[in-house]
Amino acid sequence: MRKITVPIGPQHPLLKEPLSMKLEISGERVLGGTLRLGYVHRGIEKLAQQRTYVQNVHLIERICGICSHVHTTTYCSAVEAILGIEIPPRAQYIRALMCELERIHSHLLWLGILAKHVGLDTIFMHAWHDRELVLDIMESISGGRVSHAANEIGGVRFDLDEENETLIRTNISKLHDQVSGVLDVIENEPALQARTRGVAPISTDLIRQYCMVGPIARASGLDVDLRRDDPWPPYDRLDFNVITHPDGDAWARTIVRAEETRESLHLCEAILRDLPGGDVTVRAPRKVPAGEAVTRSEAPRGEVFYYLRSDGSDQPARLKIRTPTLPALSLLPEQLSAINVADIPVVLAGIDLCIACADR
Amino acid sequence: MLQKFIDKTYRWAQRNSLWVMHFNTGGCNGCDIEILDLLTPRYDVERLGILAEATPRHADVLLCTGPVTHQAKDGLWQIYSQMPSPKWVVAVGSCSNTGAVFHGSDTVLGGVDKILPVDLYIPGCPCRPEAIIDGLLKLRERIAQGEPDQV
Amino acid sequence: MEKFKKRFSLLSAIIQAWFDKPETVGYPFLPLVLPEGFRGAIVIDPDKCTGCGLCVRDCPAGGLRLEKKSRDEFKLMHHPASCAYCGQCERSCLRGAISHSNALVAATTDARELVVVLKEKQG
Amino acid sequence: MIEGLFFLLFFPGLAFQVVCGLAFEWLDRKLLARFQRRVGPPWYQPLADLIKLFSKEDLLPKGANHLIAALLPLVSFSAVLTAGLYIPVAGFTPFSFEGDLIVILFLMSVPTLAYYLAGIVSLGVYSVLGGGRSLLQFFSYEVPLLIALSGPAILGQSWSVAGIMEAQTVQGPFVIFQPLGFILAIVGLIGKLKRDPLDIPSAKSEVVGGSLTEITGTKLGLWHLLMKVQAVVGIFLVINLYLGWLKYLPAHLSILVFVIECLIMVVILSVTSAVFARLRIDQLAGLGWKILVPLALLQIGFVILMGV
Repeated sequence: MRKITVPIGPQHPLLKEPLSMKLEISGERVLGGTLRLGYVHRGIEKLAQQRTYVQNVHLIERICGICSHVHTTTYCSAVEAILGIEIPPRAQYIRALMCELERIHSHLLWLGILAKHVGLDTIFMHAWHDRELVLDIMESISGGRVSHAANEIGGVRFDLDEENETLIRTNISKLHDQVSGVLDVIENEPALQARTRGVAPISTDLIRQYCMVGPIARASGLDVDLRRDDPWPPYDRLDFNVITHPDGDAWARTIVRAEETRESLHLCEAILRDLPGGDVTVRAPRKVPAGEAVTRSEAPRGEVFYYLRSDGSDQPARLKIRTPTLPALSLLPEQLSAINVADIPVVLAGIDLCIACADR
Repeated sequence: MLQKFIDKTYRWAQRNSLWVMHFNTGGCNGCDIEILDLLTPRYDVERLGILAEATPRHADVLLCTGPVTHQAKDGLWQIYSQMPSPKWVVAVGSCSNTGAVFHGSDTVLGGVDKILPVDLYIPGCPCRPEAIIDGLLKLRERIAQGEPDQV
Repeated sequence: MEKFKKRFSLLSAIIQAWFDKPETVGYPFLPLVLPEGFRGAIVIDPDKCTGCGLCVRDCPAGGLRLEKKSRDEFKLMHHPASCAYCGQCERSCLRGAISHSNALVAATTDARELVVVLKEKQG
Repeated sequence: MIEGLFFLLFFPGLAFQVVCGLAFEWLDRKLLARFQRRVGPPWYQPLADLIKLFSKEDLLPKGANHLIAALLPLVSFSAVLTAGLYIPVAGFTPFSFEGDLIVILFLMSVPTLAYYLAGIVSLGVYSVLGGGRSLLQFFSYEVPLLIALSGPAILGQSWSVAGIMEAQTVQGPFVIFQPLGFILAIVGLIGKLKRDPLDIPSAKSEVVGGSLTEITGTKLGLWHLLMKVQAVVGIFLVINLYLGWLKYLPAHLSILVFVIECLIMVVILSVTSAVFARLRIDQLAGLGWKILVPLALLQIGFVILMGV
């Protein structure tokens, strides 16, 4: 059969973000592909060196619109580590609460996108409808649906008052009902299973070889979760399960993400139950003494790694960010060979690309 | 007389049936998600006749998000040139209006208007879905008044 | 029975959705209601602002501009189309003069000319 | 002569079918929206879409054949309209003749072939992919559909739709004797209309816009319109073959029953598109040849035994 080269991207209905792939296709079979990145490269690491630490919080927040909070949390804790200040426990709990809400939001978004790609628009709509409730909760805490600006160096900006807390509690229990309905549908949907089971499997060895993290690694049976392995408070005091699945295919990733959403809901409830009192912020100086720090957190897509070096001024000397999508992207050309054209969306959705994170 | 009637009918139809295409020129996902959010039950823009189209050939409105990066520049121009006229460009979010947070970066050109003639700017970071709806309604008004698209 | 119910969970979900009211907001057919804490257009309390420029220094997006000739003669301007709506100016201001209102910033046809003069003081 | 022209242009010809097509699209989109907890489009939406597409610039990639690209939707539109003329609407049959079922089935296949050709002549990568997929899909659903639709013809001992309806007034609606055939006909109809879950040739996330990716303006409008009209003609055909027992009801009652049956069909189509995921092309071929064809043959065997 004649070979044709199909360009996917920079604009394609599959991709919400620009990414260019050139796939060799023969009939309905994909033979292989090449990848071109960098459409979203805004030079954030370099730009961060030209801005002050305070300004950088908001720059870092705009690395990614889906996991914005976990980025700023990691950045702020890096600065706080160099400064040697400890943020109040209440601030830690609020940061963790936002992280978990963000995880629910990200996973629901992803489940919706996967369903949309396999032609199940109804599940997409229902999942995104429930996602709105998460956004409502986050908005009632911080005033922002997507970019929250909830973190600052030395704590969090927004405190939860009594009224707010009860509102969030009722909303989370409402969310619990709605989300479990959607997750039930997703987990029992035979049509979704037929399209995802056995598609794009990744073995545990490959996961190790490519240093993959997050739900993809857990779906391939690798038991890694920074919330348990290298926790920042309050995760060391919270009790939760790390979800793993042995299969490693797209269906396993679906199940892992659905279960993690449930687990995050429980975590939110636990955080709200244990919420300590006190201040939410401590004063941090504008200038940071010379030093370096490494901080890591578990973003919805896996480990986020920040390296920060300061030279005593009010601007960072070097900021290095490692995001979870990059290893998944490096495996993508391999995953896109020897599959059906119809499986391209499932493969792409399966690894939950966040190009904005990877390109920065 | 007949020509006037046809013009009026065409404008009514164009106003009530905006098919949008979304292109991320280097944004952070924030506005992109809010645009996708417009289709979902809470905001449902289909009741205003707005549909998301997959290919530039079928689209009337190009929604751009994010600052224009050097690499996305050519793609943006190519997509715009593939759209059949009358066509409109809407810059969604502060980044695509002027570059905002990313001003001064080496890899960012600035707002979308550096490359394309922009018909409408929607400020916000990210734009609320209500703001985008408000912007698209403004665009509808412009179409109803019969302002020609910029070429 | 349980298994049967699970098999048709999506079907029952759409039937449920058919009988429920749609979840769509009334806007634009009904007036717009925005939450209290939403960070929208920037407003200033002219009595409190002294033109110190702290907000301009900390603005990450270059959305604020201060033309200062002297202590008594300055002009503080806001560019809604460059603003990141992050609320940093609100945090940086020592006097609580600048803040976000919860009003939506309207779309415009020319972003470069969209400048709001927050405070103009002539000596 | 004037009467014939009226039949051609207004009822049951062009105008009636176009209006029905637009109404079908609105109903379908509205139903889907409600299943997804949305409000859905206003009633004039399909009309606005159509007029807007007619007002747009007509573009084609460099080197594409403009004449053929313009002829394809026209030819298939006229084929669908002609097929619609021979199908009784609420028992009204101006052009019926013995053997019109075969003509209808043949004419209904024209759009699929034209769709394939449209993909080839417009030269886009996705168009070619989508065109190839439409042919693959055609081979999977067409055979079980044809076998299933021959069931009513055998049972009614006539190859004309009106004749089959007449037989049903005596024997009762054929859906009672051929429930399997009815389901197979609906599956085949979904495949013919390229609707979700059998929208393999035009799946957005896989082949962008299918064959129509590079087609703009008036041509695109015509394509959209003809697909809606095809849906209406298909629905009328299935209703007449399986539920066509109303020929001798009083006129206004038969119209009412016909409309209700049409609405039920629209709901069935909407629900299937809401609850099923798109199939892969290999899954569709497996479904078509391993499940649908044996089922259709079983149905035919049952029908022949009944006739004996």
